Amino acid sequence: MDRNQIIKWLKAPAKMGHKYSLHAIYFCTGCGIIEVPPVITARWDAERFGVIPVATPRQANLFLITGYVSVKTLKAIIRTYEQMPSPKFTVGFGSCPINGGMYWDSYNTIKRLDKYIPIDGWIAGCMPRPEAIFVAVTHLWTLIDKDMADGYKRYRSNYHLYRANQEQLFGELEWPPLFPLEDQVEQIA
Amino acid sequence: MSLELLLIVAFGGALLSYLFGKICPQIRDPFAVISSVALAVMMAFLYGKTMESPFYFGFLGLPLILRTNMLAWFFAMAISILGALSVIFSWDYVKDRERTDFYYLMLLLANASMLGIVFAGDFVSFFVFWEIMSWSTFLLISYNRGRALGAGMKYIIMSIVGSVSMLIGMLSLYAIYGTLHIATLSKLVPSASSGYLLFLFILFGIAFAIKNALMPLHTWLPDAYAESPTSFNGVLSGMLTRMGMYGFLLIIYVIVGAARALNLGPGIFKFNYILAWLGAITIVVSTFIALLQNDAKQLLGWSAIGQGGYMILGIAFGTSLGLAGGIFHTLNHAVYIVLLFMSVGAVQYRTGGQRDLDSLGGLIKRMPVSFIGALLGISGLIGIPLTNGFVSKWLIYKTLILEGHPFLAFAALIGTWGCILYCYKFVHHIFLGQLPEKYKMVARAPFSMQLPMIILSLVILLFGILPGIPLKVINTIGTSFGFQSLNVTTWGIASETGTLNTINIFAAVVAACVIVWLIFKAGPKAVPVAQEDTYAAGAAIPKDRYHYTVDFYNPLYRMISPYFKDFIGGFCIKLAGWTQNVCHGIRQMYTGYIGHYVMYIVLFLALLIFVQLKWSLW
Amino acid sequence: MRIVEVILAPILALLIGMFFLGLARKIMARIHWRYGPPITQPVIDVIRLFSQKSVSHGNMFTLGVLFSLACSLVLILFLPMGKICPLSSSGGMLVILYVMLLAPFGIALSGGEAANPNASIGISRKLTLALGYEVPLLVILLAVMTHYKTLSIVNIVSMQQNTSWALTSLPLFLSGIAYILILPAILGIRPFEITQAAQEISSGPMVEYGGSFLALATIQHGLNLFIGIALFVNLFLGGAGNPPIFFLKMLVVFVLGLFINAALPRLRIEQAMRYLWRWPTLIAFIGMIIVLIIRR
Amino acid sequence: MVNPVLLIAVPLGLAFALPLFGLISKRIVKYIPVVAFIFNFALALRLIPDVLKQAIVVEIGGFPPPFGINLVAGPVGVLFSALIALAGLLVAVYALAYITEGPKEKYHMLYLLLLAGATGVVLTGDIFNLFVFFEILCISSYALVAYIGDRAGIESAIKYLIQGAVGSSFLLIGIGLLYGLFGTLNMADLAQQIESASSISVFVPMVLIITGLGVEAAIFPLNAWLPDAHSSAPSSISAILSGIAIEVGLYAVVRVLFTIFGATNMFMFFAFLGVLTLLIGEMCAFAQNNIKRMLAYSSIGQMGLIVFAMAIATSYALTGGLFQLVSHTLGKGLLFLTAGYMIYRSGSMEISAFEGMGKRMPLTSLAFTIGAFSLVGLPPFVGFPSKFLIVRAALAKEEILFTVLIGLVLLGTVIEGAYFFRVVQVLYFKKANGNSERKDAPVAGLIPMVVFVAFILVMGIYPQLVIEVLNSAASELLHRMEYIRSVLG
Repeated sequence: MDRNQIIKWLKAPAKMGHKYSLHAIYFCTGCGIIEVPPVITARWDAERFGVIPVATPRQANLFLITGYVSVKTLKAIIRTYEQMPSPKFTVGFGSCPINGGMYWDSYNTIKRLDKYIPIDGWIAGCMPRPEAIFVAVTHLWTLIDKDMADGYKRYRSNYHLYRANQEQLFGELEWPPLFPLEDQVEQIA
Repeated sequence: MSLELLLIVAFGGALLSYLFGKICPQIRDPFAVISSVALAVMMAFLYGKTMESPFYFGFLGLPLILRTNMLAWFFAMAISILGALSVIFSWDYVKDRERTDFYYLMLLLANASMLGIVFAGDFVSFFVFWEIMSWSTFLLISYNRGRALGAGMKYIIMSIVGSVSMLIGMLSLYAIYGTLHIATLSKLVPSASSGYLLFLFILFGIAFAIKNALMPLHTWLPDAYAESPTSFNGVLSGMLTRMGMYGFLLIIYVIVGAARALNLGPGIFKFNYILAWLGAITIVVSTFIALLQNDAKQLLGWSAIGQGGYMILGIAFGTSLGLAGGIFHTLNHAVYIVLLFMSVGAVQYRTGGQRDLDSLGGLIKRMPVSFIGALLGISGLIGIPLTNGFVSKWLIYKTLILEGHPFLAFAALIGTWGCILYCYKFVHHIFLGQLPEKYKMVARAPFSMQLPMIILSLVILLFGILPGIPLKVINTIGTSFGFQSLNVTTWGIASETGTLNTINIFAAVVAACVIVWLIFKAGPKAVPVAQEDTYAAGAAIPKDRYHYTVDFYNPLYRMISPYFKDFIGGFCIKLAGWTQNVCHGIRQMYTGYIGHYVMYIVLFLALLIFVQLKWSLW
Repeated sequence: MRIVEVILAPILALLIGMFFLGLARKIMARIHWRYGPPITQPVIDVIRLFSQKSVSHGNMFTLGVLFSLACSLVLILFLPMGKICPLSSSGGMLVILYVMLLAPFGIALSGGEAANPNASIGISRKLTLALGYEVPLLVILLAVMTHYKTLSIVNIVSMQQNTSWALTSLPLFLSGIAYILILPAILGIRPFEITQAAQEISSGPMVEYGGSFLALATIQHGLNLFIGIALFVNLFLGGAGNPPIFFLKMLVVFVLGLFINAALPRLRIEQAMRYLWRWPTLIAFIGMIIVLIIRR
Repeated sequence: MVNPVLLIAVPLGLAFALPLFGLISKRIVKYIPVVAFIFNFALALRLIPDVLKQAIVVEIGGFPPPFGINLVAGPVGVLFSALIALAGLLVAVYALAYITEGPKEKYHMLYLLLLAGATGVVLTGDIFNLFVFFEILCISSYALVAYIGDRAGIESAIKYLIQGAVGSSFLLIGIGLLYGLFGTLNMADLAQQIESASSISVFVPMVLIITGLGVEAAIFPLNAWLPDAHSSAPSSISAILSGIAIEVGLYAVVRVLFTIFGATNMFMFFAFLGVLTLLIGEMCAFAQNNIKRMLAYSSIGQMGLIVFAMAIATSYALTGGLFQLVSHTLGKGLLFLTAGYMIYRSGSMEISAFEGMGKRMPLTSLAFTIGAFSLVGLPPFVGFPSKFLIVRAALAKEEILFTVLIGLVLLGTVIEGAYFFRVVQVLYFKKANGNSERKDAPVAGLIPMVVFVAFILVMGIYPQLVIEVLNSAASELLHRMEYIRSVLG
């Protein structure tokens, strides 16, 4: 670590914590998960960036949506995302979460994931290489530094919209709203 | 303050509350509470007195004597306080039952007869009160119908066996020494021959071991505890079972005296060694059997058997340390087992008598006071530092280790570690985990149940942090038995081989908790969430099916269940069956056929004449 | 002086514990032929967790964690590190034994209220495992106490200082072996990492912990490592005259433990119980019998 | 100084006068036994203080013994006659309401005869006279057993009759042999001359007499008639049979053994026999579901206990035995009386039919419970001091053998406890099936129960009340020489 690193540390320890200990919830949505094992094991060793997979969303602060998202999976994704403690960061992995990708005309997959949960960064490609994940992580660092990785805040402030989208998709949801659905707009940041 | 007055208050309270129940029921409960509380208060004034006075001469020329000293006072105090608390607890518990007058009569009668036992100055009155205790308890155990009948039957048969052997023992004393006065006997008996002393120990030991549920004579206890009304469990488990301990102290240390009683018997089979080993076996076996129970009260019953083993281990070796440990553990166990039964009772009261561990859960949100009671209760039961159980267990372990019995100490310790498992099971299954839908609306326990629980919880903490308060009394008991006095401070015991200082631990724990609390407060505040909002791989929580209780320690169960069963209980059941068959067989002798009957008569005559002519015995 | 010790001991233990956690991750990475995280990674994690918003399932859920960490801190005060032993005269070994079981008990209580089966399963495994290794551990400790005829751990250490390490002295040799055999179970590392099997029951009792709860739990885990090893060092490696030597001994023991951790897979719980109740117990009992024979 | 003859004469006379009263009015008939036994009880109580000083000997027709027939009202006799009068009185009061159908006159007459015979047996000093009174007792009881007139009653009466006849004939043969040997029938005189005779020639009549009396005394192999007879008689009669009749038989055995033959060397045999009787009786009772048979078998057990106590033959033991006899009369009488009304109410003798009796007839159930506790020997009831004395006496022998025997005896107590507590549980802790309205026994039925309970409690709490009489009675049985001296002067 160089000097200004240390100065940053002393300025905002919490933010540095968020940067350098990104614990990813190990959630397999689609084929993209194939790329994750090489990333976390000896070949690319994500742990040197502080990125390790954890078992439960309660302990995680990074959510990798790996591959296409079917409607059924989306429900689980939303619950998991809501159970993660904020600040939390989401990265869509592969082209399917972005625009449906090769499932663009499937009746059963989501085309645009960020209608339902906020996404802080995208990794395009089908499949992206493991290095792409590191690029995403370093990019996420810069976003965190600039306070631009604010997906959880957007979710908080626009929750009624997200909820509306979710309910439009699923009908009635079986879990109560995460935030009160009234008085949303004033409390951004 | 004479002892006669105390007993009159005790027994009179019992009878009067019955009469009030018949005449005007609304003042019965207040009267019962007032009389028992007044009894406890009067008992407190008796502190430190030693007196002895005959109170009745009418029985076959044997004067019946009441006497008190520190030992009797100690037990009597515990009995009266726990009795009063149980009566308070009963107020709501039995309110809408039937035959509550009978219930109160027997409850107070059992209490009063226990007081009679500890104050008895001679064996006749001891035996009389013992028997009154037995049958009143029997009637109360059978109070809940159904399976309670079998439990009561077991109890009464075993206690008759015990009292029969005690009768033989005490009458042999009478036949030899011509007196049953305990003080006189304690002068005469120590000079008896070893064989006779062993004879005495066996006879009295059977009686007291049955009452104290020492294995292999424990079989009455689990069912009796499980089936009797939970509000009576306070009396039954707290002190009534421990009358056996009082008896052991009486026969070993008062009558025979430590000098003769210990190291009595050949070689390794010394009396107190055998006693200690029985205690150790009791601890281990009953602990592991308790682990396998799924019924809250059965579980507590088995654990009570095991705790009895600790007391026996404590008093078996006749060191002042161990004796203090044994007596203190009797008190502590009484306190926390009563507390545990009370919290179970509160739960039963609110959930419609539900005591099956697998179908409860999550009640901490509904009945916090009961939960705190249960938590402190199991803390004492485990012997967590700063609860009372720790001090007494510490004394017992230390005695065993320093006396050079590491195997016994191992049994005691492993008993404790098994006890953690079932204690956690107890609390987790009832209070933690998922709250079932049908208990969502359960209300918290009524005040008459919360009050005793709160009092007992405070007592547990008090004795845990300042153990010197009771230990000073116990120390005087030990010195009255002729042991050298312990170096008791208010917070522990000082000695060169490892001292105990609870106040240090207390201070350290409090400080650490405060520090950790501050650190925790520094972070962002935690938001409370509903119990449905837990991690289930993103799926929705299935209602009522998300509470992991059944086969909680499954691998362990599979390992130990073949070896830890209540073999003796099963054997007793078999024995009863065999007796039944034998009786039926003998009954066949009376064939309804008159010829046989006449034949019996003639054969009897012929036999007599034949024997006389052949051997001319007569 | 006493006050300084009381303040100093937990901080030292905390530092050592966190250092051990970091070292563990680094060494494991190197054994896996990876580069591995910086050695300060656990500290970063803890900082991050403290800055996150956590959820609480109720009061017992909170108090349990606090209680367990507090008890670990208290336990530090009973363990002599070198010459530092603040609460040397407050009950000795037995208190240590009991306080040792408080930390998992607190975690168990708080995890129990989480109403999550994974937590309950993890706790049941934890307690079962504890019973498993307590059987030999109690025999070992009783052998030590019977041999040195004292309950105070400080006296045990000083006696070893005067004579020789218990591990190398004749009567306690077998007990030491047995202790080494169960040490991984006490530390909760593989092959006995059954309690928090992340892949089976999603990290067991900690499944609902996030934010500051997880931070406290992590610290407590570090302290647990410290305690388990320190107890072994004190009882069998003769403690030490001064803290540096003591920590050196601990480091050696810990690194050996790490190699075991890296080399072996995770056992199932009944396999673990079968192992613990067979060989270590047998050896420990033989050791105790030897001690008794020598004592007579 | 009143004359003990009245104790026999009044009931006997009233018994024969009873049909005449019947001619006057049917309704006063049933009060006659009450009157008779009130008189008897008062008289016996009045006699006790004099008797304690000196046994009263009455020569019938002025011939001094050994020539004339005489009555010896010693402590034993008066004690027994007081007991008989008490039980007779209470049961007579009970019968006022209980005996509703059947030939009532005959019932009361036979009842008076039975008890007159019993009194005669305990008071007479002449062995043939004893036989005669014994026959009065037996025959009237045969008739009374068959009183209800159903099949079971008749059958068991026949059985009882046959066995009793066999016994009586043995008894008669034995008496005949004795008369042939010594030419006298006066007990004291016989007792005096026994030593002179050779052992075997005395032995045969002794054995014959013991067997004959043993049938009535329900000693082990001779007691097969008892369960049937006791269970199929009316409850009032069952109370008298097991409260009085077998006790009187036992008295006769004891009198013959102790006083006439002084057969001290047979006591060991009788101790074993007693324990055997006890165990078999208790075990059979344990196996019973029929309440009256259970009580009957339990009386066999109690007889065994008393025989054992007597066979220890120390003053303690005899006191204890006599006390046990008293407590058995009280307890078993109470149990049969209560059981009578419970059977009447539930219409069945099965124990299972008594479920919920604690609610249906509370006082009766309470009385039954107290009687059961007393028989088991729980304080503070009368059973406790008596058992206390017996155990103490057995242990005072300081022989291993007696310690073992007393252990067996107390094992019997355990079994007894088992079956009595089973009944108590059924009474109180089983839900009443069918009608459960509260309807207790009629007053005339409750009064004797209450009196029995009062006696049980008072004697249990203050045994000194009777202990003096029992002591002197024991000494009379124990020292035959004094008996002989007091009779023959």
